[in-house]
Amino acid sequence: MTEKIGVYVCHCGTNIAGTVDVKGVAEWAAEHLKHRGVVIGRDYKFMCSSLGQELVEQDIKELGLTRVIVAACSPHLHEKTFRTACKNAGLNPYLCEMVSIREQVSWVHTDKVAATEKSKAAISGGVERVIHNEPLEPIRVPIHADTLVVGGGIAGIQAALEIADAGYHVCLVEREPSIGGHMAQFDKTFPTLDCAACILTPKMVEIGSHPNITLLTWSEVEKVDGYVGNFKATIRKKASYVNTDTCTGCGICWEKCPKKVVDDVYEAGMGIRKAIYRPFAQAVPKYPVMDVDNCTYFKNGKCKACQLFCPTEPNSINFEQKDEMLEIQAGNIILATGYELFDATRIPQYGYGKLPNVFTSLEFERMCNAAGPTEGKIVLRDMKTTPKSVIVVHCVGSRDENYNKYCSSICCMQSLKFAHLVMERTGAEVYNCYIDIRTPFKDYEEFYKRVLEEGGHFIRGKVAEITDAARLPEEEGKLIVQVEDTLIGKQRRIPVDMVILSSGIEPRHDAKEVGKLFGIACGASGWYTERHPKLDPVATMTEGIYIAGCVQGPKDIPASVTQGAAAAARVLGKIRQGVISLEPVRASINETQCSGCRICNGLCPFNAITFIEDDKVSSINPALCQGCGTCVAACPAGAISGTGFSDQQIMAQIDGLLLRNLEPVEA
Amino acid sequence: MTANGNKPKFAMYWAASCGGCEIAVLNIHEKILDVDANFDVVFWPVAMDAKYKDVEAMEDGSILLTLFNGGIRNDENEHIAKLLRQKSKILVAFGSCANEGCIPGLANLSPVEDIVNTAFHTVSTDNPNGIHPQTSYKMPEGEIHIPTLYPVLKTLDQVVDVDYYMPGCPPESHQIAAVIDLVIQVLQGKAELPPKGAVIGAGNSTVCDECQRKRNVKSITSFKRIFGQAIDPELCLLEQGIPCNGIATRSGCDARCPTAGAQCIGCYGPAEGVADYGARLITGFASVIESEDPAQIDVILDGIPDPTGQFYRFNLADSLLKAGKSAWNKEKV
Amino acid sequence: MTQRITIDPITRLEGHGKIEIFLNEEGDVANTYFQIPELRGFERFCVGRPVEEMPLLTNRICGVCPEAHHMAAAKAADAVYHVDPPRTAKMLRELLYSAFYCTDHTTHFYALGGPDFVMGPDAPVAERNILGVIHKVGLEIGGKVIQMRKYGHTVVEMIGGRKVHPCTSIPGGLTKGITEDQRKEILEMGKWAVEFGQFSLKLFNDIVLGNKAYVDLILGDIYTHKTYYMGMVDQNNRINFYDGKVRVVDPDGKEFVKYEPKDYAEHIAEHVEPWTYLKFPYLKGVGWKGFTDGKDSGVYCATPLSRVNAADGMATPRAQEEYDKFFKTLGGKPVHQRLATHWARLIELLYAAERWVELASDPEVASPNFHKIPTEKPAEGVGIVEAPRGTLTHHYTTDERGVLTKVNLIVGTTNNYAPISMSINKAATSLIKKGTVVTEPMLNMVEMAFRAYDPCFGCATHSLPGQMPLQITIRDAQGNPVEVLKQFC
Amino acid sequence: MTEQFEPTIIGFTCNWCSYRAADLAGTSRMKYAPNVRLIRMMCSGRLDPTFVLRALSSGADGVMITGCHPGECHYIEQNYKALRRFLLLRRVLTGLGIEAERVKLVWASAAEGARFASETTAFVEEIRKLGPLNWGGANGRGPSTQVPAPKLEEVPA
Repeated sequence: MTEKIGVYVCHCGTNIAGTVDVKGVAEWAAEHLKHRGVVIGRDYKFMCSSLGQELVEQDIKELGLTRVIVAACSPHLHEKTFRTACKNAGLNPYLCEMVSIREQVSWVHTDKVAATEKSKAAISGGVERVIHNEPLEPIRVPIHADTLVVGGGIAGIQAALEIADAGYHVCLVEREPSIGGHMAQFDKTFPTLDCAACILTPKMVEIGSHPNITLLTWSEVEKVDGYVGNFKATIRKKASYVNTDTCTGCGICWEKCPKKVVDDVYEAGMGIRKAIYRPFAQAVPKYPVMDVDNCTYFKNGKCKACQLFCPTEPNSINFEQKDEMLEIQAGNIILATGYELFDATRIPQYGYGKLPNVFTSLEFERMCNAAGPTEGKIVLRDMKTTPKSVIVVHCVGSRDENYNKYCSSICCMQSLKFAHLVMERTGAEVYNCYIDIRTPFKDYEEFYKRVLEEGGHFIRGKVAEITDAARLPEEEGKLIVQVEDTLIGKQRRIPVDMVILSSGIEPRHDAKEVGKLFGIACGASGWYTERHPKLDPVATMTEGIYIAGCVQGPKDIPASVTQGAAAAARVLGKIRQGVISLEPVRASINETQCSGCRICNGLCPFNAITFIEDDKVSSINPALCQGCGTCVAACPAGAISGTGFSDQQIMAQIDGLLLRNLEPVEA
Repeated sequence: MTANGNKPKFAMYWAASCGGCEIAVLNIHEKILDVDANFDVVFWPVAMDAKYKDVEAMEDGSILLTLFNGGIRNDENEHIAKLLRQKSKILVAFGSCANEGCIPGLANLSPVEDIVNTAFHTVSTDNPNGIHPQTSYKMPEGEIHIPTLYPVLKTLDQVVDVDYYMPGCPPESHQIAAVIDLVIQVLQGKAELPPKGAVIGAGNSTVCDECQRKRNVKSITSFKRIFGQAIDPELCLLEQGIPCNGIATRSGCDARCPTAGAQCIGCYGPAEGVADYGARLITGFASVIESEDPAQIDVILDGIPDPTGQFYRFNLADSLLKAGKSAWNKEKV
Repeated sequence: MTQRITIDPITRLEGHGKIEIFLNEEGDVANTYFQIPELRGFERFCVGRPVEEMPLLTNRICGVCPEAHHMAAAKAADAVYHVDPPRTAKMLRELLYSAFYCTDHTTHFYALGGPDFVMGPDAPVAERNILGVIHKVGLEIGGKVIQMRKYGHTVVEMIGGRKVHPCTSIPGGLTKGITEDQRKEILEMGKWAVEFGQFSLKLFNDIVLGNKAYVDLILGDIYTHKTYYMGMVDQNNRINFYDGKVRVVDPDGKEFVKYEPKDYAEHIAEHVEPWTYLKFPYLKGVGWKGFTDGKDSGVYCATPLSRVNAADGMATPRAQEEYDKFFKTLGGKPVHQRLATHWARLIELLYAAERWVELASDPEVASPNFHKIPTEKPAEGVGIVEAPRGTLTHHYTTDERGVLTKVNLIVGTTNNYAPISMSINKAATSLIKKGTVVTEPMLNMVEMAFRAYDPCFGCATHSLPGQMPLQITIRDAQGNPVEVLKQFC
Repeated sequence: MTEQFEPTIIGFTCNWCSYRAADLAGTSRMKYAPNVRLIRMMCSGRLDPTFVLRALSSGADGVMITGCHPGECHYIEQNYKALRRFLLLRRVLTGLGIEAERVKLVWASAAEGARFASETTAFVEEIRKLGPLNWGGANGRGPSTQVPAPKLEEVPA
């Protein structure tokens, strides 16, 4: 046994020592694992204290330790601490392993003897494993200074501006003809009620004109190759049939276009646009796009009105235009692809789609918007009658076992905003049917109070049904909302003119596919998974890919902006470093042993494994590999090995945990 | 094979084996004459008479090369394994049986009593009194004995120290010829012996390495039986749903079976450094299944009617578990 | 206190065996026991395996005649799936099998049985082997023997995929066919094999029949038993190794029974003795009367000699000539002298070679129609072929997935267990008298009796192998050892 | 026997979900049976059936494999690969006469400390009912040991 191993057992005050005979364990290790190379077994009050760390450092220097085992708390807390200590003492940090005897022993067991024995086994396992640890060096990759931001909503806009302002180039890709996202559809924003357009458009304009920003609207990312530091993204720029070099955005083309189309996207189906259109007045960029599915010319080869009337020279309408494929380099990627509104038709008992005067939140937003279909007038579907009574239904599709379990977090405030707007603009009676009112952030509770003072009615209860089937004369011609008022414990039928469904928000329908494209995972609810829910909310498991805004989970504008900026800050940090060090926990293929069977080829979600046709072997790109070890476990030829988690390490740990190492070696 | 003291001594012995290894050696054809020319064949049961007392009388380590084939099924097998180990400088575990137990190793799935019971109560057996063989039996003239069977079949290196491992059922003749050439070269000082414990006469990779069939990224929705449909002669068998063990089986046979349209059944054992052959196949086959739904995965797995046999056909005696529970419980006591 | 001689194990037979010879006060043989110390358990551990694996698994019963097990298993598997393979498939299988027969019979005659004759039973131990034969008859014969084995194995590999333990037979046929070029190549080798067969018979003529001592040895009584004889025959009652019905003739050479493979259990039963791991098959119709020959004893024989006795002739011209000469020389059918088995074996060798040429001459053997996909539900099936060492029966029962639930195997050599035991006893009794000093050659004579059957206990012990040192202890009446002779192998 | 049997169980956890679940069980001081000894891997996808066989042959009475819930794998979908291996491995163990229940697959997210604790205790009870496996056999041959070749001068030539 050539290794010299030091074993350090932490009391953690009484956290561990209260249940485990710490001293006994340390002595046991020194005595019974001597033949495995353990030269010293110490116990100490607080190993993580600087004195505790110095203990390790001293022994490395004086006893010439070649391996270190620290039995203490979870490695998630202090692995870095002790590996750094080893590094300081000149021992490769990866030759140090932690054994958790607090979270996994002292805190969860009461029987002292059992806990002590389990601690011994755990240390024995750690010792056997660490014998097989190899000294590792971090993998260093240079970082390309450009950044790709996907999604031009408020989160993406914020992120792009932060980075661009810092002097680095950003490519912002947006699926729709204009950036702005959902925020551009809103009228007022809670709780301050300032107009969304007024605060958003300046940022949009800035994006459009920023020297460090390449804006690609009407475009989608189709392929992502490479890895942190040097991603290569292939982007499809869809044909708009408008030459943006000459187009002035004067608007004559869509004035003249004879084809009217219901605008399901921007106007949420409430308004009309043309076959060639700019989604809204303040759109960035200002250029229109052609909707080929509805364009008369594309349908039956006649019309060309837009081209006919286009005043520019040369003519800006080009029916021959094709999709363009662009390839861009980027060191980091920020995903801010946002959310979709919950489809209220999925709850038939609420009658949306059947009962005309049931509206969704987005429809209502458009109605309130001065630039919207009703120029801001709140009216019934007939577009003229002003409602006298309105019910806002909360948690539509949220906090509901049948649809989404989670809270969409924005609906309470949105509903309060609706209530306020209705009362302000129509003086109608407004009822809020809620489960709980959640107003956690700055000035939100105050806004709730304000709506209460304005005379909004609040009924604590989940709406059971919305119908037009009248039972009483006063219900005739009205929408009747059936709800149990849980505060008074009574079923109520409330006849009203208008119902607003405060729909929740959901991940994009294609979130999973898009996630695969970028090599990141979705959680159970479909939102992208962050590296750590508390400590690392904007990073993902894939180095160099960050998430911001609602892609990570439901959140309102301030939170989205914060995340956009946070993601930008993380990216800027990387760019400034110039190179990034990656955990050297990676898989690699022994090419002489690889048979080229290609079993592993289909297993890597990060596309790190490629098959080299000429040599008939597979090979792993270490920068793409995330170190999950699936291919190592899968290789039928045993040709793939994993640094930091080798078969030898794990098999040895198994035997150690089972105390096989204490038995005499069999012949 | 005339006795000649000057030439290095060669021996070949079979324990629990089928004799295929000896035939494979005879199949080196003319090369057999090289053996005669370069070695003094002191002892080779299938091919020649020899005196046991001579072997016993030999100095320890005086046999240069012993090819030992067959598994260890009873005390005599073990006794002779130990004797030959003592007399031989180089002891080679020759062929699947000595290496990994081979097909007879499947006997480790059931306790010896079951084996005897079955054998002496088949449809054609006339055994009204349920007579079973006795290891010692009194005849009027005296007592006679037959050897006691071990609860499980063991591989050679489970009873003695083995210098080299030569896999295959049987080892391919061209590999045998190559190894004999090597030893002769070593004798002439033209080559070095590989490190002790090395696997000789085979490659380090797996059968796919030598298989000429076309291969793609694998993803299958059902496992098929070899006789149940037409087989594409060009395409990888596993991609066609045929459970071919080639992905996990050591190379060296020139992928004979897959080349002949039959799935590899794994006679060359695991690739270099693999601790458990069956585990490599379990993980390999599981990896190509195209489904994330447990119920559907189970339906697909039903396509492999005998997973244990499929994965441990040749290797059970050398696997981590070595035997079925019922047989192993007997072995422990 | 009786003396005991142990010959253990017998040399030059594939597999393992042990002979116990008890002498009485007078130093004469009191009794002999031929014990099989092994049992491998195939009938147990094949249960649970898919039936299509049997041609691969049962190969490993015997590496000397894996082709026989491969074929019997394939035929049984066909039967389990009620599938009749295409003509090409059957021809390919029989072609492979004929080539194998040539190799196997050659191996036995020149390497195992032959040396006894060529070198003589009293020749020095170290010379009684294949190389001894070569040194005596000349290197060029060694070359021929090697060539014959090479050709045989080449064909086996071309059709079976591998030299040893072929892998291509599956329910309904084979996994591959052969090309037209391969067919031509095989045909050429077949023609050479025919010449070799004739050459071997001539050699037997010159060395054995030309040597009065040997002829007397053959015709002498020592190795003679009047038993029943079994062999597979075609519709014309000519010998066929791959397919047909099993025919049994009585000690007078009259047909006793002729049965379909599926009916084997109605005619064959296996007797159990507590002192050996091997069972003793006998004719149900006659019954087990112990180790005795004659019409009233169900003991039968299944060897080359039995086959020529059980058949009315050979299906090929040259072999038929030799067949006639055989019975003429040895005084008509049936021939009971066991040593004649070596001669019969050479006649079979010639037949196999001729059959080889016949099959390889038919272009259909190279057609792509080598497999028929089974469609029936699997159930039960029996497959029988003539293994060089005797009729080989595989009997399988499966569940609806074709997974084995029951396996029964009656293997070539097993058929001959009783007669072999009898031959050994007889030989010992007539060779060891009044405490005659037991000499090596004499022990070898005992073994010759044994080797005539070319017993393969690799096969016989299908059911664990083992091995024992050979020890001959001769004790005087007081039981003090006067000599201890150890032989090994 | 009067004194109850205390099984020894090896548990495999993934770094991102189940190991954190174990940590959470700890920080929330949830009590569970002390019979399971954990090994941390990056992902349940790293689970090589060899590890399970090694654990059983080295004397473990049961093996608990844990990972992120399906669809929640931090490596996107690798836990499905663990699932497939697990399902096939169970069949093989059954074929060897080893109770399939001795190997269990448990999904536990980082937030499910309670689940981790209760599943562990439940599993320990299941194994206690099954009784000891007590294989404890010698382990198989690993990579060939690089011992120098026999000296040639000792070879009679």
